[in-house]
Amino acid sequence: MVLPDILFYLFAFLTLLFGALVVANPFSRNPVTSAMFLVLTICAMAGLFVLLNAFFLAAVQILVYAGAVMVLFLFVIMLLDLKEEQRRKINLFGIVTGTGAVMGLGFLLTKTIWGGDLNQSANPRVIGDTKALGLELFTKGQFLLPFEIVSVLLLVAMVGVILLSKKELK
Amino acid sequence: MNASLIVLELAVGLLGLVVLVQDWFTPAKDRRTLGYGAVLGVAVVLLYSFFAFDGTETLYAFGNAYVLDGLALWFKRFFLLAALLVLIMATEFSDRFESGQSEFFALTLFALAGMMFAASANDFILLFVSLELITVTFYVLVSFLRRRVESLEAGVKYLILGALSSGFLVYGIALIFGASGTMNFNELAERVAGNTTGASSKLLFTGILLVLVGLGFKMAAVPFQIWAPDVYQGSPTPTTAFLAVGSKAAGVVLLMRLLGTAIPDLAFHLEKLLMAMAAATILYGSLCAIPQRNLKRLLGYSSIASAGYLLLGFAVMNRAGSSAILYYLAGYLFTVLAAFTVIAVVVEKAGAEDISALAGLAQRSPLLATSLTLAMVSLAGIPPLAGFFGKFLLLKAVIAEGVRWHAYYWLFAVAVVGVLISLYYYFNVVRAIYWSKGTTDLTPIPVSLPTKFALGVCIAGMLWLGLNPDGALEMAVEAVKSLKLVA
Amino acid sequence: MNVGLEHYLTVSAMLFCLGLLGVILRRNVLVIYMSLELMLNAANLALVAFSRFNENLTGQMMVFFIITVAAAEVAVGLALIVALYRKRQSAHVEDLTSLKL
Amino acid sequence: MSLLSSIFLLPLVAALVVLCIPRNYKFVIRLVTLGATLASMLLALALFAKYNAAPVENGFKFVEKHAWVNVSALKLDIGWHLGVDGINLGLIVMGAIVAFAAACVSREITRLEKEYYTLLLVMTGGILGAFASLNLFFFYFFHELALVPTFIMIGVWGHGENRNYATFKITIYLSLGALIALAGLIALYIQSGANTFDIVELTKAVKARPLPLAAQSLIFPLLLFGFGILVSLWPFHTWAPLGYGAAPTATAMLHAGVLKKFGLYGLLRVGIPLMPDGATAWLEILAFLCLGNIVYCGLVAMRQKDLNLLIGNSSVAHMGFIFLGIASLSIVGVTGAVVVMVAHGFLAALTFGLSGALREKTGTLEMEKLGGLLRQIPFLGAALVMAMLAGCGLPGFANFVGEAMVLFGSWRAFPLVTTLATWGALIIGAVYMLRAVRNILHGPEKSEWAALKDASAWAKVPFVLLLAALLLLGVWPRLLTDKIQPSVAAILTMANTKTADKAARPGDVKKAADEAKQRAVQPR
Amino acid sequence: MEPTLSPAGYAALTILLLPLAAAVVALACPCRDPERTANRSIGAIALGFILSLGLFFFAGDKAIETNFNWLSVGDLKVSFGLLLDPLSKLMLLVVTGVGLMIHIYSRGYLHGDRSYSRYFASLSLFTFSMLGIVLANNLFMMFVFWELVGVSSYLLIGFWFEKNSAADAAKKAFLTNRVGDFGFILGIILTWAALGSVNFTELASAVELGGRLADKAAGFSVLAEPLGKIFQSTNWWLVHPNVLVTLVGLLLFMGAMGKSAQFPLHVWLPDAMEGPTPVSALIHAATMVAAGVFMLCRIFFLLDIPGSHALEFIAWIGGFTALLAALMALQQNDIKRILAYSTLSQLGYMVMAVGLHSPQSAMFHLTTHAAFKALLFLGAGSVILACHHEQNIWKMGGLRDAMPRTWWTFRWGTLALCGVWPFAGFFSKDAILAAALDPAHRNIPLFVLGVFVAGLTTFYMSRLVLVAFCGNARSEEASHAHESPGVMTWPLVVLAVPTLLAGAVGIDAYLAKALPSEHAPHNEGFLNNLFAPFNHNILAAGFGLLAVVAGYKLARALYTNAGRDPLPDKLGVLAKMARDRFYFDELYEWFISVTQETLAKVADWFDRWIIAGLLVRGTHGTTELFGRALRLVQTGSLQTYAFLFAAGVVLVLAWQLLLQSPAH
Repeated sequence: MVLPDILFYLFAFLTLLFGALVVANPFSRNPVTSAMFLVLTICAMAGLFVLLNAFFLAAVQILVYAGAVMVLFLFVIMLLDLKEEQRRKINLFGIVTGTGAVMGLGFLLTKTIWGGDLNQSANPRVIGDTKALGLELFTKGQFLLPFEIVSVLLLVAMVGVILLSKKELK
Repeated sequence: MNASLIVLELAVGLLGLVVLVQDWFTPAKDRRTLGYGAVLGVAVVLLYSFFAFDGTETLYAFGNAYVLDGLALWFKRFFLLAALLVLIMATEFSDRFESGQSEFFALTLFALAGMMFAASANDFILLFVSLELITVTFYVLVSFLRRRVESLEAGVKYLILGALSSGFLVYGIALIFGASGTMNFNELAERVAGNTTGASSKLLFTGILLVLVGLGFKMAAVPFQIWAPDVYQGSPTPTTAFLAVGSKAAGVVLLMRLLGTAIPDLAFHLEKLLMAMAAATILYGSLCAIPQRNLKRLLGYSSIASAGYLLLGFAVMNRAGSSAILYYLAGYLFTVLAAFTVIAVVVEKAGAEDISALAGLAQRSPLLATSLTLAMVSLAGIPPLAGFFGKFLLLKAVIAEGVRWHAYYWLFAVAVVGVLISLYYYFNVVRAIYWSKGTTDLTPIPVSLPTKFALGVCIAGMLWLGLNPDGALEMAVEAVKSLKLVA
Repeated sequence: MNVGLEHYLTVSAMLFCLGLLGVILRRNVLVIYMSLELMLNAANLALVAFSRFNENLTGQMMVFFIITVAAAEVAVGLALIVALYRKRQSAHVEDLTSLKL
Repeated sequence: MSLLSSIFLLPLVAALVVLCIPRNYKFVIRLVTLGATLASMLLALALFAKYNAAPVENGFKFVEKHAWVNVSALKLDIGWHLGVDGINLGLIVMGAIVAFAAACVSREITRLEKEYYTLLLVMTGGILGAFASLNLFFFYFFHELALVPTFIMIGVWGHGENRNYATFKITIYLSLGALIALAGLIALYIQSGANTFDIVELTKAVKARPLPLAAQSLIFPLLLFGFGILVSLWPFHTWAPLGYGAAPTATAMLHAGVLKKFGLYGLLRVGIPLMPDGATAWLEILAFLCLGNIVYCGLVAMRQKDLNLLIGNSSVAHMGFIFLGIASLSIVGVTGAVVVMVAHGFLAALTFGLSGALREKTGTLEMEKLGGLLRQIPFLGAALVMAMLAGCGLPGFANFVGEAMVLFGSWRAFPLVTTLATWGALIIGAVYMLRAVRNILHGPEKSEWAALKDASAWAKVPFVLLLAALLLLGVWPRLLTDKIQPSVAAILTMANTKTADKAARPGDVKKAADEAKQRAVQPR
Repeated sequence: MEPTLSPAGYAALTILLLPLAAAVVALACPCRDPERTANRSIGAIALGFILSLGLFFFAGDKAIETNFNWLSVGDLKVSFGLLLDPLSKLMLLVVTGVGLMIHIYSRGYLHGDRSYSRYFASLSLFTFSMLGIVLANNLFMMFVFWELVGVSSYLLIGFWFEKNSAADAAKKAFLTNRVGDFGFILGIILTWAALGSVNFTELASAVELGGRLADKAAGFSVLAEPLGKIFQSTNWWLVHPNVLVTLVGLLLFMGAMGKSAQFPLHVWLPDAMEGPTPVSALIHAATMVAAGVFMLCRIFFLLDIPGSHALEFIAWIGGFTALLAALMALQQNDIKRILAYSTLSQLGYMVMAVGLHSPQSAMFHLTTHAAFKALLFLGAGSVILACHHEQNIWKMGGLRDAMPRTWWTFRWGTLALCGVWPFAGFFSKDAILAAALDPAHRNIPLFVLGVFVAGLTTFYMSRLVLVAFCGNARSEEASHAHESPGVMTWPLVVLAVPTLLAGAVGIDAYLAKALPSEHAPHNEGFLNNLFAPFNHNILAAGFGLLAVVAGYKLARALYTNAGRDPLPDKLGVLAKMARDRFYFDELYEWFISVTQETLAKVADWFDRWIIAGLLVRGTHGTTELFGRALRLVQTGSLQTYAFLFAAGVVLVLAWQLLLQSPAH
């Protein structure tokens, strides 16, 4: 077993562990902890990205997600200063059925994945570094348009956020 | 790469920006003018679209990510017209937005741009991005009335479920990409046909199904319809209207592209699934609407049912079926917008959204009464209105398939049951209009000129599509030519 | 055994399911929203893995867009949640049932 | 715009005109309606006068054809095609007359007149259009166009506490029937291979290449039951008495009188000739369902306490004769059936009109409450007596001719059914009709009705008109039969039965006698 | 076919249409002065009478037929046709003659009634329909007028519709007749189906054509196949030609049963007396009830087909009716009812005569009976009017002096009815009795029955006369009774003439020209005719007279100056049963209520609860239930929504990936 594989297992394990902790944390039900673990998940995933030679994305992952997005989350949590989520009655039926459904999905996905007809080139050597992605983005036409649209999307988001959160005028 | 093709979208986007900017320079009292300005702008774009393109040949741009063919053009015009009417409605409605009227117009325009891009999407990335543009805009539009908690609640529900669906969508795209190694519809089609995908069909299929989930959510098709009633009820009426027409149509066009361009050779595998979904959707929408008293919610359920009828066309998925889809959509546009325009006015007056708010409408405003009656009759699929011919085409397509496979007769039977049930609640509305229990106030409702215009357009459209279907049907047939369909 | 595409996909699938589980089970809107982010990330992982093993960067470009869109979405979503919280003083989904039936 | 199309386009145009008249000019609105219906009635009579039974190609006269929808890519070709032959001629004329009568009796409406008259005119136009069109699409189109006003009128201007239920029941029932029939028509369009809704084209296509048996046995039942529901074929009949009981007078007249015949007309025009093999299997069953109408509904009518329900059930019962005549596939029977269609149109309009007038005057149709009215309202009373007698098949009225022909024609095919039908016609019918006369008009005068006024001169017009029509056709049936017979013969040749009855002519006596001899020879 | 109208045809048409015109005019423009309506009707029928006289004497004996094509579809060819042969000419005479008298009489009887013109309108309508029956040349037309007669009788019985009894009687009469017509129309249909025509002449020739074959009944074996359908077999005994021809005969006879009130459809006639007395005289004594007999004579050739056993049945029905009615008459106290029952039993005679292969004697009796029974009824009417609508004979008495003219004519009528030589009734009744003894079809039991009924007739008529006219007045009204006005009495006088003479003028001989009969009686001049019965068949005549004498003696012994009816004490329960008409009405009431009414109840219940209730409302309810149930899914809880969404996704994936066959 070579190093990358070990690293893969390590990061994969961490990702899933932290992910699980985001969703269901046995020790604390405080959203803050969930947020923190989400940050950790993202970092672990960044590791996986690196293993997949997606260096730029790994960076973006850390910067944008762990950096910007999660800060935003935490900021909101603080703003609303959500208390420890007091235990409400857990509806067991919901949990069982929900988990059942998810199990089903997982089963189907894994079944598909291990369906054994994935095509993967023997010795992949795609390097997703900034230069390559930059070239992709700005030379291949097919990404230009989405890029522009995303800018509109961001504008919409800005307008929306302002509208939704500006003080109500009486 | 001829970027000039996106001129229509650009125009709309710029219009949005102009409205936003102009907002600074216009005092609050005459913000309405911005709305009318936007209406005018859209109208101009709509007209221009007829001069600029004829959609006979298929044009590509941005590395085949963007296609401009008959279908795209048809839907662009469809969206433009819808937005036009919705904007009129919104302008009339805008006193309810104590702030940010012009933002509402601008956002509507951006959503419109998103829809128009979606109509031309020929690539999963563009599909995703334009869909997200639509969705995110609608998050805002749905929750626009911050005063009303219902509006916000609807917004959150739409947000969570929308995000969930786009999660599935994205994962589906990922799987498709993984299976085929491309994001482009045409290449995907080639690879499927040439079977150079390493035959990773299972992966591909799962991906397609997950994309279907995302689009089904937009169309409000069972089992992804669950959000529709709440959101329709909660959001401001113009938004509901745009949601019912635009966002549904966006889902439709993308699904058409997916089945007709991206995987024409695999589409037939989805036949049974689509049939089942159609049947379930029709029944769900119709049955749930029976006991419904809230007008907007009622229309929410009815729009689910309509999604079911559209799915009939997808299940058939031949030229007859798909052109029928377009025809039905066209009729649906006028019908639903007429209904929502009336409801917007009535609800504003009565303050209640209950059917009983319509009591005595016949005396209060004959125009509104007539329009709503016609809308209901058309939705019920009764001559001489658009809804009839649309349903007729769809059902005809279904029965025609029945010759090949008898299951289609059962599908037809289900559709008939749906129609019957729908008659029940549509006529409930009509009765409410004409049957005033006397105690209701019969003060006449004033109808502003633009609203009259909008209603006029809707009624004209309904009658035109119902009485003289020839031209419109030809257009629809032309539009679907660009899809790979069995004749 | 040798780590291949399957393994990455499995991880992403499991992550996806975890996210979904969170969406279904948690009651706090914020946490639900985070779980949604998890799902998106799972998709990202899958895409990156595919683009690595398919020898083309399109997947990564997709991820690039997804992240951007997700950021925008999160911004709007959080604003919405805040607005709602202002009205309801609660971020619990049970409290969001004025629209039903 | 030629004669035929103007007959039904006139009311539709008038509907638009009414829509534009301000709602407080009630007199003008009424005037326009009366004018339009009167005009189309006169036009229809002119049509009747100009029609001659001389044979023409395809058997249709006054033909009008325009292209409407023609999309080659979808092989969709729907054309505007009108024409009359002996069968729909009578129906159109009857419909126009009834429409005028219905417009006359609409004085009872006192709220939302504008909407009411608009709907009435649309309904009229739809009905007449349906009978005039030779293209199945428009055939269906106009029928639906006429149905919607029916529903709305019952719902908005109807009577009685269970009006709403009645409205929805009739709506759902009729739409169900229409949709099933539509399925059949579309299937016919597709399976005939002709890709057309044009009856003439279809006929040609089927003559050239009959439909495959499988298709026939699929489509015919669809048409039979689809149309059957529209005609309140037993056991799909319960909507009729309820609906008519609740409907405003004019609506009941128009629907029970005219629109109801749509299904029978369709069955006769499409089902029988185009799908003979499919039909053969079902006609036996149909014949027995007829008993459900004639006998069963007759018995039900006996028990009714409300005049409208009684009339409603009786009109359901009369449908049975038409079905029986059609099922017999004999020229006498089918011609008789068509005669009954026309006659019953007048009769139903007359009875519902009279009951409406009665309710307008007394405010009730409970037969116990009424009684001894013949003195106070001699005209209405006499008219009602005549209507009732016509209803139980009294010679001199058109119904007798038709029903007698049906019985004569169908005896050979269905002896048992015909015998029972005769019982229903002569006795059950008489029982409830006379019971109604006895309870409402005869008997000691009651104080509460002492002040009742008879119908005014104007109010008499529609009833006189309808009675005159009934009597004329009853005394001189050849007015109709000579026109009907050739068309029916054409249809029956397609239904590949002998157009002449198998019932023996004197010539057959020898053959029969020989058979008898043989039977005498063989030991029994 | 274009009608070729001979002068006779024109005349017949005129006779037929005049009353119709009168009726239509009366209804269309009810003029202020009702007298004018009356005059119109009287004028119409008077003209008709004159024309019929002309036809009778100058038209010759050849049958004249006139056809207007009325309806011709396929091979159902019905013509509006008039047939003038001795039979119809005689009947014309009877109808118009008696009718005329009664029209005139009515003017007096109904003077001042508030629906005077309605009365005459209906009367004219009746005359029209009756003449239609007489003149019809085919079964279909006959049925048409048959029904019209029925309805006009309905209108006239219910003339005083405010009286519940009258209204009910009218309804009962119409419905009972309808039962007969049911058989009649079926008979017509079968005849048409068998012989391919409804025209009498063509039918006759068709039967003849059959006659050249082995059995005439063969024509009817074409009915075997469809009838076989009913019984699921074609060589069942029922489809044997003889059975079929009998069946057809009996079905046609059912019509006569209804109109001529033969047992078991006799119940309506007594109630029909609720109508005005002239109506009873015209319709329910002289003409309409005779229509059945007339019809039987018309279609005699259909009943007479060898192999048919219809006639035997008919004879027995007639005889039984005669006896039954006579017995009922014994204990009636209402003067009109007595006459009604006597009418029944006389009709029984006529039908019996037909059954005994002697239609001409039936027609003979019909003719004479028309005269004297009309006379009797009119007389009764005048009595009733004199006693201020008192109809109970026990409240009368001593009228002979009060109203001499009525008394004389009434007595003549009675004598004729009893069959006293030389009154008309004697000859016709004798002819019937003789037919019973006719060697060709001798039927001793019926002969005995006939004689016995003759005795009974004499008995109850004598009872009537003795109680009502003789003795002394038993009530105020009776004591103050006085003669009726001339407009009422003169008709009595006029009718008295044929009552006396009609027997011997050779009507039977005249009829023999039209009707098939073995040894045709021929006219040897009035005087010979007077004694013809005795030297032609002394047995019949003798027994007939004996019966009369016996009956009279008995009545005389019992009822001279009797204060009350002694018979009940003597006969006990039999008398009571006779008075209560042997409980037939009650029986029918019960029967109908257990059959038809029950069926109706069941059907109504089924309609209300099973079809409209269980099925329709059930479906409606379940649908709505589904709606409400399904709606509960929309809990509004985001979590549920998310779960359902996910579940949906899983469902779709599972369906497609596991159930459907994966792509290639």
